[in-house]
Amino acid sequence: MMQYPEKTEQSLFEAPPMAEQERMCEAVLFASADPVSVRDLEARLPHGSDIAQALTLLQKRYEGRGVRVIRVGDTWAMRTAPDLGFLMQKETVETRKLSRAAIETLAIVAYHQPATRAEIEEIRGVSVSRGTIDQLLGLEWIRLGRRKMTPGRPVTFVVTPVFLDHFGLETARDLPGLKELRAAGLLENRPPPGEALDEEADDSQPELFEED
Amino acid sequence: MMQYPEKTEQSLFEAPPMAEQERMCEAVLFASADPVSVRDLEARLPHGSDIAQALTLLQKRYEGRGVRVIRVGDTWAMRTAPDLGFLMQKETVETRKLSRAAIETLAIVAYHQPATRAEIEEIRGVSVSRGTIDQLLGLEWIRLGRRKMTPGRPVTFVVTPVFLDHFGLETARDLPGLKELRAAGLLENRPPPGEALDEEADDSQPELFEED
Amino acid sequence: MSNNLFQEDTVSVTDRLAAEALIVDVDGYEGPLDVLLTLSRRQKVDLRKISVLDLARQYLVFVEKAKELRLELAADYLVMAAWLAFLKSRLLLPPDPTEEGPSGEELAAHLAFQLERLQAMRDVAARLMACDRLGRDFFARGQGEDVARIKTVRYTATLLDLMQGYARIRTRDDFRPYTMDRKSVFTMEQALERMRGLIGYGASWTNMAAYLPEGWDNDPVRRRSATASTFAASLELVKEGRLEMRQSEIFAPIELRKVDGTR
Repeated sequence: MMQYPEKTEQSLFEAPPMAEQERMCEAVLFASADPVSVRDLEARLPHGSDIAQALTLLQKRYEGRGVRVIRVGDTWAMRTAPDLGFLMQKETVETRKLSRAAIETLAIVAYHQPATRAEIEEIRGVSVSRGTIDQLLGLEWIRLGRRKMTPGRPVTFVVTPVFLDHFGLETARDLPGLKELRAAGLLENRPPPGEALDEEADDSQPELFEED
Repeated sequence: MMQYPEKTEQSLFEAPPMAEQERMCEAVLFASADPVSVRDLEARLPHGSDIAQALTLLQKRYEGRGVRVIRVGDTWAMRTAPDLGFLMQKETVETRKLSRAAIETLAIVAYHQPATRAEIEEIRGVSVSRGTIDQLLGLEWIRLGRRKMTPGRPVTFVVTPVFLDHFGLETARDLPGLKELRAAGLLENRPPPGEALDEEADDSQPELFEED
Repeated sequence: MSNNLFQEDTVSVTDRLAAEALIVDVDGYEGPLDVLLTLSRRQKVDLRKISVLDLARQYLVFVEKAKELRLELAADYLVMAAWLAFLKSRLLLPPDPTEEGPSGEELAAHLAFQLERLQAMRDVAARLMACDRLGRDFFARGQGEDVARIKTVRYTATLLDLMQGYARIRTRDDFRPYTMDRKSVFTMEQALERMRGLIGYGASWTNMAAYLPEGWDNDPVRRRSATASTFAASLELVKEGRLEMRQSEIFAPIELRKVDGTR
């Protein structure tokens, strides 16, 4: 790649070469959130630059490419070529944060799997809405596991490979335990009485729920 | 442009010409503020496209321009040329200043990854405070890596593609000064003499610091 | 050999001022290793060639001065001081062949390695922060493409969300106000109600233990609660004149009998 180390100093005396002006316009148009006016470009580029010519050259350079340089009134912008709009359909995906209820439910399944709905409710201390489970199933982050060999043979939930992939985990066992969360500073370090019991139970999860 | 035999067999329609594939990649990369994975490009472009070749051509085409095509891990992105940053003052987002502890912790994770908390503390000679790891996780510059195969299986931290993108690195191997540090033996995990036998046994896993 | 004398004689005024600045600034240091690194820089040599002995002396002086100024030093500074005092003696005394463990030179070499490594990490950290950075030196596409055709909502969560969510649930109990475990408490009201129903049949002296409700005599916690409430309920019935209680000697069983004529 070519370097233009002296460009700012040069500008005191003369404008940079046209090729340089062109790539400056290119960078500004690319990075701007809104179309850029010629006056704005003039203010940003070194004194004496010929913005109109640089833009014309730039527009020509992008002819037939996947990206175009277009004029919008007296402002300029870069846009993807209209014929390639079909490629951009995925850009319109809207990302939303998972609700707190869903995150907590997901965390319980991840840490305690296989977990029944009753167990999730027991740990969260509130009932789990149908929608929350459905959402997690829909995301393919949890799926049905084996039924518990307890009265009523309730269904259980386990996390999926999609979940592991999303969270960058090799296995659910890689999730840090309470002790480690605390060590990593993710928990308030206020050891409550009888906490030791809690933390041990943390590693031997299946047994935690065997009460009847 | 070579095509894999099984692909030609599969595709009912020919893949578009390479020039067309290139401008498709261009449009997709241009439209996305975040880096786009090769897999994602493959999914979007017509069947049989040679993404790798299209990207190589595209990267070459943008050489020396105001905008560059760069590789970030397994993903690709378009970014303005670093020497033109001065034009973009308006776009600069004031980022919260990182504390010295956070900067050093980040560097240790980047250069020693995967790094456990104990290793970070050993190198810095102080304990890592609650907010530090939290902040780096929140920026998505580090994430949990695999657990160490040592007693206690401690969690490790590694840097993320977001980190690479932010610092303009293709891979973690491009970290500045990495080779010199390695050559000087400063990335080795050298247990303190004598101490390795007793308490610090789980902090010493030199075999895990293999070069990749 | 006297440390203080040695220091007074050889340390120049500027060095002494620097040492004092170090002490006044003790809050600005990130632990003992950081102080050592700062001290070692004053030797103005390659970190691989520093005199660990001098460094140990300077650090001990540093800790002494902090004590004189009555500055609170964190425990790890003192631990380092103790370790350096030990290292100093190892370096000064001829090696004792009967002694186990690493030699003074090995320990000193490791300390030098730690300092060099910390310095190296600081250097590369600075280089890293000076890299061309997204949003400062180079920029992503500023404007999102406006080609909304398919609108699907994608839900995301980070691992941090997940861990914090879990931590939140699991620590909620830690901060819950104390409540009695009702399952193991047999209240006096319950006992009284039970005793009123049973006492009519207690014509002869009967051990109070026989009045404990079913299922409350196996678990010690439950037995204790039931015994206490049954005893209290019995006293209440005695007060009402419906029951008699007796105990032949200390720790002997308490026996109950209904008062004749109350039926």
